[in-house]
This record gives sequence, structure tokens and C-alpha cells, in this order.
Amino acid sequence: MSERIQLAHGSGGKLSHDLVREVMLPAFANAALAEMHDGAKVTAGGARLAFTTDSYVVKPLFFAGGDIGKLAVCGTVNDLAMTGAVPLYLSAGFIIEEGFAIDDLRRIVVSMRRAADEAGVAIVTGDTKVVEKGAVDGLYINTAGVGVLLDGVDISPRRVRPGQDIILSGPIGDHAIAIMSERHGLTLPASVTSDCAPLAGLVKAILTAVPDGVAVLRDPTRGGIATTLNEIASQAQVGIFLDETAIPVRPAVQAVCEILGFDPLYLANEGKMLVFVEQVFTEQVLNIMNAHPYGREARVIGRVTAQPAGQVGLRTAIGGMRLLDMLVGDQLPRIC
Amino acid sequence: MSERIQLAHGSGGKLSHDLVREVMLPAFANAALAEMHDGAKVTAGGARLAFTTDSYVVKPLFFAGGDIGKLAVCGTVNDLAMTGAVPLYLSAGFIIEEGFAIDDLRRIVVSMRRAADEAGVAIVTGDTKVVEKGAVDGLYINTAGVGVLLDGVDISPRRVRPGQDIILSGPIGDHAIAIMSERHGLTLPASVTSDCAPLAGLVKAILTAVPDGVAVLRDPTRGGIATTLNEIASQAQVGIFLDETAIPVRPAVQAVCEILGFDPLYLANEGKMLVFVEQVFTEQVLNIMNAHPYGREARVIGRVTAQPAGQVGLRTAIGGMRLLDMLVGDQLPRIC
Amino acid sequence: MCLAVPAVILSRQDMLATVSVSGVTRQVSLMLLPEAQVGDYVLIHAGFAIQTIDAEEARRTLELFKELEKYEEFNG
Amino acid sequence: MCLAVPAVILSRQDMLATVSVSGVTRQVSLMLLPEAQVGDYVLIHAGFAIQTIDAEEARRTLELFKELEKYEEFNG
Amino acid sequence: MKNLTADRVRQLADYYTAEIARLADRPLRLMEVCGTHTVAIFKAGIRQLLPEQVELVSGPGCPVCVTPNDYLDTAIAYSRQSGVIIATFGDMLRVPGSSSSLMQEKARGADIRIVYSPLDSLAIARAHPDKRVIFLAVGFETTAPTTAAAILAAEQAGIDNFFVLTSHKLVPPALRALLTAGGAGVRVDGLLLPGHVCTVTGLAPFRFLAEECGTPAVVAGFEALDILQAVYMLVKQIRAGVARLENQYARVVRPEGNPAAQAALAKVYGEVDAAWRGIGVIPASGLGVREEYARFDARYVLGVDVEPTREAAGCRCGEVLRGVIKPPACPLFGRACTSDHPVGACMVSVEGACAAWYKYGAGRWQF
Amino acid sequence: MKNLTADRVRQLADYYTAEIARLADRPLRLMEVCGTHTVAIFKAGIRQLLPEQVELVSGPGCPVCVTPNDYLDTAIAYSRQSGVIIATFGDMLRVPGSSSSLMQEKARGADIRIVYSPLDSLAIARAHPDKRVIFLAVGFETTAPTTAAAILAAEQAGIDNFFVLTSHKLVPPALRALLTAGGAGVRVDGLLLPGHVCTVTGLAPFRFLAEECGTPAVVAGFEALDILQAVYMLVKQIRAGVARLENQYARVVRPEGNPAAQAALAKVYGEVDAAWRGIGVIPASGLGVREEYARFDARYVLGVDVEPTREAAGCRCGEVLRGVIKPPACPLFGRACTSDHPVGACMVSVEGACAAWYKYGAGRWQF
Ligand code: SF4
Ligand code: SF4
Ligand SMILES: [Mg+2]
Ligand SMILES: [Mg+2]
Ligand SMILES: [Mg+2]
Ligand SMILES: [Mg+2]
Ligand SMILES: [Mg+2]
Ligand SMILES: [Mg+2]
Ligand SMILES: [Mg+2]
Ligand SMILES: [Mg+2]
Ligand SMILES: [Mg+2]
Ligand SMILES: [Mg+2]
Repeated sequence: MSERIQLAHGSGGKLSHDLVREVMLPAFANAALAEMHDGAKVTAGGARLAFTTDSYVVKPLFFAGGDIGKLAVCGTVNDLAMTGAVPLYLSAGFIIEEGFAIDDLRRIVVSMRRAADEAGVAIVTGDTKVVEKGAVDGLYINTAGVGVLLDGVDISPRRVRPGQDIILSGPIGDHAIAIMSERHGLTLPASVTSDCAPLAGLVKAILTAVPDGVAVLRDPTRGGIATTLNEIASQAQVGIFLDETAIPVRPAVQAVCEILGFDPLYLANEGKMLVFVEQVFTEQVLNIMNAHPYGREARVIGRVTAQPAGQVGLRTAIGGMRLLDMLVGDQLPRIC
Repeated sequence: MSERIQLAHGSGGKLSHDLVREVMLPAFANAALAEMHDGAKVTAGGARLAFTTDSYVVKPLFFAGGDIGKLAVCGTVNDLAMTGAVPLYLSAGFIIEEGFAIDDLRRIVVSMRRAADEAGVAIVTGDTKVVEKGAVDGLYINTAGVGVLLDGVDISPRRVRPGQDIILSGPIGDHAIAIMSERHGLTLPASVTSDCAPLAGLVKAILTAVPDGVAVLRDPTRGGIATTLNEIASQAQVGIFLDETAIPVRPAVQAVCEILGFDPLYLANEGKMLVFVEQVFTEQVLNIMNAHPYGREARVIGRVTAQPAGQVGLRTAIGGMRLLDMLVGDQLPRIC
Repeated sequence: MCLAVPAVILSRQDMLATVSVSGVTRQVSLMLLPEAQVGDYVLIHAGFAIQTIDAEEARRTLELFKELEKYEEFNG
Repeated sequence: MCLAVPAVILSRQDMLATVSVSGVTRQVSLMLLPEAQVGDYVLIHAGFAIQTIDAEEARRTLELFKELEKYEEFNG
Repeated sequence: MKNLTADRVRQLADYYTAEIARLADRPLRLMEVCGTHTVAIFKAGIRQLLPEQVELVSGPGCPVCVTPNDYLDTAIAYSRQSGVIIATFGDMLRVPGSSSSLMQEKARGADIRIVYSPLDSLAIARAHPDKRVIFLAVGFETTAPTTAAAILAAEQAGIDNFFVLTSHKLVPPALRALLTAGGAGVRVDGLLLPGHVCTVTGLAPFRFLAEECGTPAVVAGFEALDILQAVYMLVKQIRAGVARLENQYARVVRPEGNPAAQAALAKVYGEVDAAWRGIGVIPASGLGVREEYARFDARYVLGVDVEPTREAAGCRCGEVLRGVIKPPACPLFGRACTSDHPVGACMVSVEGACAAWYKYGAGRWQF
Repeated sequence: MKNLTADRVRQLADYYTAEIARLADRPLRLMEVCGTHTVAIFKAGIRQLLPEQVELVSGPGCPVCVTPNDYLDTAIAYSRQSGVIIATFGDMLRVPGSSSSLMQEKARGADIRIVYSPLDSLAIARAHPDKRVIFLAVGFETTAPTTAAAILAAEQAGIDNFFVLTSHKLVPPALRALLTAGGAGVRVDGLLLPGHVCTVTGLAPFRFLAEECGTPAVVAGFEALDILQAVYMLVKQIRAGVARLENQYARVVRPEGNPAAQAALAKVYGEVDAAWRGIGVIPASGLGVREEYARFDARYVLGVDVEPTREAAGCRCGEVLRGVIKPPACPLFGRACTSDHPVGACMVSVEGACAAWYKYGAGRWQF
């Protein structure tokens, strides 16, 4: 481990995992944390709860399809949903730079409320810190969330088995591209916006219908589906086989990737999920998803295999086969 | 409300309250939040829970008596305890500046673990974001906490009544002074360090013995005991009468206040609490507190009165009487 | 170091053109391709248009693929 | 604008002194009080020592309070 | 007096308040000149302890309050220049200028640093050789020598990016103006003189008060008991029908003052006419950087465009500062003007009379 | 080719791979010169589709890889100067110099901006007139004209705080050195030529390959099918026993190249000898800023102390870049040297052969 934190330690890729594994896990060591899921499963006062947190440091604060507030609600709601819980309560911690426009803050909290309403959660506790000009870049938001685990549902990489299908809920990269385009002087067609959305409703619909047919749910945020699938392959010690042509990418997203030298498989999503489902339930789950606004374009993109354990492979459009590795560092705009 | 966020919006004083009242509460409007307590009381899966969050932006990161990690655990544990809950689980969200020394991060997480162990909580979920050099000042930590409300306990300003005694658990200002001194080139005697400590054990001891004799618990952090007592006076619509000579302030803390032009009544504490107790239980509670390491110097500093509703008065050392107002803005080092 | 993408020129002011790649628009310089016209397909590299794309030749590349037909005949 | 606090000089190098206020130490300039000695009680304002405190006079202030004794006699 | 027990403090306070009540046989208006006294009086609840007959009114001794808007406006204009760091005592930060304050400028991105000593500004200048550091030099005779010393230190160290924007003021000329203003003067039966100003100046500049104006005056310390004792000494003089200059604060204030501080001051600064909010221009009541040190004078070497000065509408700070009215007499007090939304300098400055009245309970606040 | 359906793409790919397998009647070593080709080949899984007989080896066409450490060291030294902003393509950020990388310097506080175009650096220079903006000008003939154009634009706009640190390199001299190195040369049966370099240069500079060296060569585009087709064209030449220069990428590559780009380049830059990692100094294989534009040349106008250059111990990038060994033959590959802890430039650069082998599965990775 290098002696100083680099951007890549926060990008969700290999260095992030090293940091968690080498610094955080040993210090905090406990069973709930060790699962390294999107959220912890805990028991309190006899209730089975999910508990999770994320900080949101997105720039720009307002982007096509959302803003940092919507993101802060959806991201944490989704992490709760991915554990198989019904999200109930959120906390909101604001760190604000002196000089921040209060009108912008208003827009952001209104947007949080709107997203919370849609997700069926209440923001019940909060904190506001103001730091000196220059001590933070505008505004960061942390949210933590508490939910109740659905009865009869056990979402865990332990339950991933060869033969399960992998469903992706829709086209990838929309969120990252909405953000990147603003940063790099690219103008997207109006039809392409961040996919930022709360998936709690969709998840509840699936798990209510098929409580024990789903092994894992995961939202491919930082690091994209490549990183998320590598995590699962490694946690479950299975192989994952993907079909490149089955993975939906919007033409404009593909275009930005080509302009900036990105790979859509590593791009962050904020309203998408991967569902590992027993093959017998695949069709039923797909039907439920396709009927829901956030799963209309859901499709099977691959399946679980026994070998090679811990690796993800991709059959390319021309029929080639290659390894799909975890992201190392951030994707940087490149010209080669 | 001014159009831009100022430092004072985060200092825990009047502007902070305005911001919460005018921006946050209307947007998030719900009963749990409206109580404006240290933490929200909620129900999930049949369990009565407390839920709270705080972000920690302290500078310097390491100070006499603690560090940002210890603070991030104790602060949130204490907010849970102040609602009458037994703290169980914490989340930890790190926002780290590129270039931060990983060894410092290690020290901080080890310190978090140590504080968590003492408080009897587990850090079960977390998040790490790394932002560009200059986009954050070193490291900020957010923690959120979940606890179970103790049976038969109802901590709420609604229960504050004239005649109740106000107990302070020990000398004030130690934490703020440990921080300020480092910033202003003052060297404290080794005996004075931050009071940063988890109060969950002390609270549990009190509430187990006297479950219904305690109306309110509150940790006087940002804004000090003056601000906390004003909050309670205003929420409960009672008067609060304090005896200046009863309020313990260490000589070194008093000295720093005189040098920098501060008032100890407005200084932040991180291991102190105020207990509003029915007079019949005062002695019992004092005995329990004095027997506990974090309450050895606890004493009655004032009492609740019917009038003037919403105000705090202070009898001074020479027998004068004056209003003790909320803090407006941050205390700034001054020479007048 | 030679990533480049095809784009169509939507408009042009002096040596600056607005180009579109699948609906994504950006500004590029025409300093290295001064004769480019609105409607031209051009290759973009590092913020510059560096060549026009020849539709006729593109078609011819596809025609090379015509050999495939023999293959298909052969393999049925 | 005239907050000032009494402090005792612990050590001195040239025009810089380390002073203590109830055990809290800091550096102050002696530019405005060049004759101050280690052990002197001095008044500190805005980072400078601005006067020595006269122990004799401090005692005399307390003595003024002696009038109190008459009062105590009178009021019992 | 730190070594008195709480009981003894209370006993002494009781004694002096009783004596004051006994001696004050007619309504008395005593003025505390110094803002630091104002705060100490309110914080200790002294006003409430005094008999109704004895009234304390605040004077023009809050330097932040008496500094006219154009000074703040100039500081704000400098803070908007790129490459400028403003170094200031915390006291100045919230004070409103004509349309902004340093706090607001800081929130907008100006580089404004709070310092505790003028020497801290020198250190900032040394650390940022590519910036111009402007120290806001405000305050009375107590503080002015520290600015002078910093300029002398900058000269010695060859620091060429340190500048001062001076608004230092002198107390005696203001008192003279106040007590002798043709008819507009306020009745003052006695003066509590600023102990720390006298620490520097000595007693001589204040002798005219008793000798020329016939006003009893006592130089006072800042502990609650110091102030009670000084009030007692004033009341005793008045009862005896004399007007003397007495020194309650002799443990610190020498008749001759601090000669080293006076010398530093005289070396760097000379007396100039100065404008006081509410009083107007008073001859020889301010300090200007001498020509020999003009290269440290921001106004002299750094050009700046300053907005036209506007005073806050309806604010009666001027009358408050002269002791003509008490803050609650201002129609804005506690309504449009509160400590969280201050209108005038007297409400925003920690030492301002309006701020003290508001923060510590207006009138004789009782529980 | 974007308008081909997925099925049609698959059909075409099957056809070419079958034809290649049919035609390749002996072991063939084909070199893809360009790093962008290397990445495209691995990303599309082309290596796995080719018959065992046909082997693709990477050449010296990753500009980041062939740039020796002293260039990075110089950039790092500049980044440590105060008042300097380094503007660079993202590709350079992680590349190790002798003891640091730009990424590490950024984490330590250097002002390093990632740009997508040299024109972005010009905009930075315009926005920060008080800083010196140094653009890291690396790349081959495709990229060099864009640097030249930026310098011409800076000249026209009168921007005087924009500088370039040039390490532009030319492909043909490197290929000549590789194919003609006395005995140390590697066997290459055919060359995939860099389509975007040829877009600028045209075909003439590459004619020597077939004509002088007798090596078949095909200028190739960057889609998977372009590459398969170009390999097929090479294999057909070899099977036919001929050596020609063919142009698979005629939709973009004209025989004469891009005259405007060539003119801009010739105006600003002249040919100079240049050091290539693993190959050594090759005469007239680099570009140097002409005297007329020397004021834009960082090395010419901005002094800097650079640490002594050290190459990473044990790294065999040099051999990898000449196609002498494949990455797994390096003992560090996948052990001490991985993409998260790279030792050499070939592992850290996105286009590096070691990085591609590691990231996309070493050898003919099969599921
Ligand atoms: S109350 Fe406010 S407006 Fe009135 S005089 Fe005082 S500062 Fe001015
Ligand atoms: S594997 Fe690493 S050490 Fe070996 S040649 Fe490649 S870059 Fe160098
Ligand atoms: Mg989370
Ligand atoms: Mg998340
Ligand atoms: Mg809080
Ligand atoms: Mg997630
Ligand atoms: Mg609290
Ligand atoms: Mg809290
Ligand atoms: Mg708290
Ligand atoms: Mg996270
Ligand atoms: Mg400025
Ligand atoms: Mg630099």
C-alpha cells in the first residue's frame, strides 16, 4: 500500500478494495462489516435491519437528470434495497463551504425530499457543518439509511451458484456520462440524462414475488458493472460469463466513451441493478422488471459458472473472449 | 436569511437554528425530525430505535485527548445516549483528500475502534470517498448511529417542568480549548485535554436506576451549555436559572478564554452532559454520576423555573443577574 | 496515443466547428483541416479534426467484405 | 478593544518571552516592555507585554477592600 | 484578586453596592468610556446591582463602533483585490460597511485571516511573499503601539509585503469633545476611565477632565470588583463635592504610563484629525503613519477604488456612542436590529452598547 | 461499419478468422505497431480468435511507454516549481519516472490538470495569466500537429505563459531501426501500420518497409473488423509471397496524408535525434521546437533541476517494446508488476503491452 491516499483509493476499484481490506476491516473487524455488502445486516430490539451509509461528492452538483440531493437519497435507498430490505429512514449530514448559495441548498433539499417521497423513506435526522472557504468543494452530503429486511429473503454472495442468470436492469453508463460530459465540454442529447433513481419499489416487487429465487442484488455504482461483477465473483468464488452484445449501452454513452477513451463497463450507474436469479425464476423476474419503469429494458447479460473462480469473462461482439478485470484507478480521459 | 452560507450557519447558534428551521425542516417535514433532538426516535420492524448522524470536521485532526476518529464515535454514541437509547451500531463515512497520509488514517480508524469498544458499539458499515487535492481539508468523517430506546424511558423537552434540577457532569470547555489552543499557538498544561468520551455507560447507569426521573439529557457540544440550555428553555417554554459559581471551569480553560476573548459557557464539550432531573431524584442521580469516571465532578448548576419562558438567566459571582443568550455566530478570537 | 472518432460537422464559425458523435456535440478546431464543410464526416483527435472521412472509400471497405459472399455460398 | 490578561514570564530570549497564564503558555513580544524580567507578572495585549504588574499596588487594592472590615463590624 | 474566595467576592460586592447606594443621594449618570468595561459590567450583572439612582451609560470607547463605514469599505475593497490577504482582529469581521462586511467577503472567497496580534500578520506576510498582507490597524492607545511595533519589526526584518490600514484613535480628545460640545454635550457626573489605555498613556492626558471640565474620573481595572470599587470611588467624590483624577488600577497603571510603548508609537505615528461615528471629525484624535514609514501604509502605496459610503438608515449609533440615548431608545433595537441581524456597528461589535444591552438583557434584566 | 448488425459483425469476423486460418500455412509473427491497435486487439479478444500459427506481437507504438524516464523526471521537476501548472493527457498521469509520478506529485499538491486537447491547456494559460502552464507534448505524428497548432494559436493570441515540454516521436524511423538493427532485430513477417499516424503522414514514409525491408505492411483502422481484415490482407500477401504496402483504412488515410497538418508540424517543429526506451537513440526520430518558436519551449526558457535518471530494476519493457519478448516472459509480470502496482511503463500505460496482457487475460485467455 502506497503511503499516501490517491484518488484511485476512492474510485471503487482495486485500490479501494485494498484500502478497505488492509485498513478498515482489520480496525473495525466484525461479522456485519466483513460481509462487505452494500449495507450491513444487523439485529436491534428484535428487528432484522439493514444499515448503510454513503457520502456524495459529485461535481457538478446539478446535472442532467438529477442533483447531489437526489443522488444522496437514491444511492443510500438503493444500497438498503440491495440487501433485501425495505428502506425506512435516512439521516442527512451536510458539509457546506462557507459562501455556498442558500438557494442552491434549498433546491437540493427539496430534491432530496422528492426522492425520499418516491422511495417511501423519511429523512428523520440530520447535521449541518459549515467549513471555511476552500476547506471543502461546495457541498458534500452523507446519508445513512435504516431499513427492515424482508421476511424470507436472504440476499448474500454465499447463495450465488453456477447456472444462475445475471439480469441487468437497463442501459449502463448514463449517470457517469451525464457527469463527465459537463466536466469535459460535451453536450449530450436531451434524451440522455443520469439514471439516478430509487430502486426500492422495483426490488420489493421482485422479492415479494420471488423471495428465495434471488441470490444477490447489487447496484453497479462506482467502478461500474465490471467492478461489481468482479466483487461478486470473488466473494462467491464463481466464474461469471458475460455476453458483450447483450449489455445495453446507449449510442450517446458509447460516443462519449469513444471521445474520452472510457469503457462503459466501468462507468458508474445510479439507478441500475444486477440481479442474480435462479434460472427457473428468470422469466418471472424479467417480467416483473420489464413492467416497472426502472426495469423496462432489463435483460439477461450473462450467467454464473463454476470456473474460473473469482474471474469475469466477456464474449466480445466478434466472438472473441477476454478477461474483464476490476478497475485500477479512475478512468481518466485519454487520447490513446 | 442571508443569501450565502456563512460559517455561523454551522456554529450551532442562532443562524444554525434558522437554517434548520427555514430550509431543512420545511423540506423534510416529519414528526421525528421536528423534535429537533440529538437523534430521531423511530420504529422499525416493531423495535423502538434511535437514529442520529453527525459529520466531524475538526482541525487539527489530532489533539490533546483525542483525534477526529475518537470524536466521530463518541459524538454519535453520545447523541444516541442522549435520546435514552443504548447505542448499538455505527456507520462511518470518510471523505479523504488525495495525498492524505495512510498512516494517519490507520491511527484514526484504530482510535475509532477503541472508542467503539468502550462504548459497546460496532462499526458495521462504511464508505470511503477520495476527492482531489484541495477539494477537502484533509479528512472529514461522518458517523450515523442506531440504538435501541430503553424501556420505560421517555427523554423529551415536553417533560421539562419547573422545579427540576439541572446537573452538569463536569467542567466545561475542555474540548474546545484543546482544539483552539493548537490553532492559536497556546500550549496547555498536560493536565488539560479534550474531554471527548462516550457517555453511553453513564447514561445507561442513570436511566436504569431512575427510568422516569429524568426529563432531558443533552450533550452541550457546538455552542456550549449556553446554547443547549437555551434550546431546551425554548423547546420546553420554561425558564432556566443558573448559578455561575456552580459551573466548573478549569483554570487553564478560563485562562485561554481570557487570552482569546472567549466565554466558556459557549465552548464545545465532547464528553459532558446536562441532566434535567426531578428534584426527588437529584441526590440519587448525583451519586450515580459521581461514582462514574465521566461524572465524578457532576453537580447541580441550576434549576428549571416557570418564568421567564424560553430564557436562561445567570446569577453572577458578585450576585448580579443577567440573561444568558444563544451564541450568535462563531466565537472569534478577539482583543476587545 | 491515437484514439480518434468520426463525427459530423453541424456548424462552423471560422476555425471552430461544432461536431456531433451520435448526438453528442462538442467544439473542435479546424486548424488542421481548414477545408472541412458543414455536413462532412471528419475524424476527431485531441480536439482537432484531422481528416475527412471518404464515404466512397468507406463503402469500398464494406465491399471488401463482399468476399464474404463467396464464403457464404461455399459454407451454405 | 483592550482585553488584556496578567501572565508571568517563564523565560526570555531577546525580545521574545514565554509567559504563563494559569499554566497556559505562549510567546509574547517584549518590544513594548524591554526591561521585563523572568518572574515578572506582566499584562499581555495582542501578543505584546504592555506593563509589569506591581505586586505592592495589587496588595494595596486589596487593602482598599479593608474598609470592608468597618462594614462587617457595623453589620455584624 | 483571583485568589479571593467566591464568598469573599460576594461579600466585597455586597459591601460596595451597599456603600454606593448609601452615598448616592441624587440621580447620577456615570459613563464607562471603554467598551471592554461595558462588556464586563453587563457580564457581571453590575447594572442590576446598582441603586436606581446610579446609572451607567456607555461612551465612545468601542473602537469598532466609532470607526466610520468608509474605513470598512476600504478594507473590503482591498479584500477584493487579487493577491491581497487581509489580516484582522476577530472583532472587525462582522462589522457592516456600506454594503458588505469582511465576513461576507470571506464567504465570497476573499482571503481574510483572523489574527490575535499584529505580529501574526507579519508572520503571514513572511509565509506568503507573493501576496500583499494588509493588517487592519484599529484600536485605541492600548493597541496602537502593537501596530507600531509590528511596523518597526517589519522594517528591521526587511519585509516589504506588509501593510497597515490604520484607524487608530485617541481617547482623550474624544472625551474633551464630548464634555465640551457646545450645548450638545451630555450630562456626565463622573467617568470610569479605560484602565488599559492609561496603562500606555499614563495619567497626564486625562487630568483635564477634573481640572478643566470639573468631572470626577477614576481609572478602573476590569474585574467586577475593580469596577464596583471605581464606581464607589466616583460616588464618594461626588458626595464630597470634589472632582479628582483617581487611579483604582494602580497595580498596572503608572502615572507616567509605558514609555517604551509611547516611544514606538511616536516613532511610527503622528496625530491627525479623525472622524468618529456619531461625533464627527475631532482634531488630533487619530493616528497617521509618519512619512518615514509611509511604505507600510496601505492607503499611501496601494491604490483602491472604494464605493460611496452609506450609513445604515435609521441607526442611532451616533447618539448611543455619545451617551445621548440608551440602546432601547432606538426604534430598531430588538426589532429590525438584533444580534443575529444587526443594523449598526453598536449591535455587531462585541463591545458595542447595543450588543451588550441585547445580549445580556436590556434594562435591568431580572430573572 | 457502425451500421452493421451484431449478427453481420459476427458473420464477418467468422469469415476472416476462418480465411486467416486457411491461408496461414506456417507460424507467422505479425507486429501491431500502434498501442491503440494493441488495446483494440485485446478488448475485442482477437488474439484468441486467431489460429495458433498467427501471433500478434506489440511494437514500439505506445508513446507513453517509449518515453524515457528523464522526460517524466523533467515534467515532475517542473510540477514542483511554484506557479507552474502542468497540463497533460490523462495517459501520462500514472507513468513512473525515476522516483515519482505525476499522480503522486498531484497528491502532494502539485497543480496538474488533465486535458483532452492541447487547446485546453491554452485555455488554462489564458485563465491563469499569473501562472506558467506547461503542456506535456507527447505522441506520434497523429498528435504532434495538434501541439504545433496550439503553439501557433498561442502565438496568434499573444499568450506568453504557455509552454510545451516536447517528446513527440516519429514512427517510420523507429520501424526502420527495428527492422534493420544489425542482428538484434526481431523476425516480423508483417506489419499492421498505425492508421491515424498515416492519416497525417500519408503512405510515402512507410513505403520503405515493403520496398527496402521486404516486409508486408497494411495500414489498418481500429474497429475489430478493420483489424481482422488487415490481418487477413497481411496473411494473403505472405501466402502469395509478396511484400506490398496496402491500405485497409482508405476511408480516412489518403496517400498524401493531411497537408495542413504536415505544414503546421513543419512550421513549428524540426526533426531531431531522440531516445526511445528499449531501442536507444534513433537519428531524426523525434521532434524539436524550431528556434523561431523557442519561447514556447519549456526546456529552452524555464530552468529546472532534474534528478538523475534511474530505470526500474528488472523491468524488461525495452525488450517488450521491440517485440523481442512477450510480457509474461518478464519475471516480474503478474507478480511484482501488476496493474495496481506497476513497475514499468509498459504496465502502467493503458496502451502498454504488459498492461493489455495483464488486464485482458494473459496469453490466449479462455473462459
Ligand atoms: S439598536 Fe441597532 S440600529 Fe439602533 S442604534 Fe443600536 S446598532 Fe444602531
Ligand atoms: S511486466 Fe512490468 S516489469 Fe516486466 S516488462 Fe512489463 S512493465 Fe516492465
Ligand atoms: Mg453504502
Ligand atoms: Mg452505495
Ligand atoms: Mg449535529
Ligand atoms: Mg451499492
Ligand atoms: Mg448532541
Ligand atoms: Mg446528531
Ligand atoms: Mg451531535
Ligand atoms: Mg459506499
Ligand atoms: Mg483577495
Ligand atoms: Mg506547482
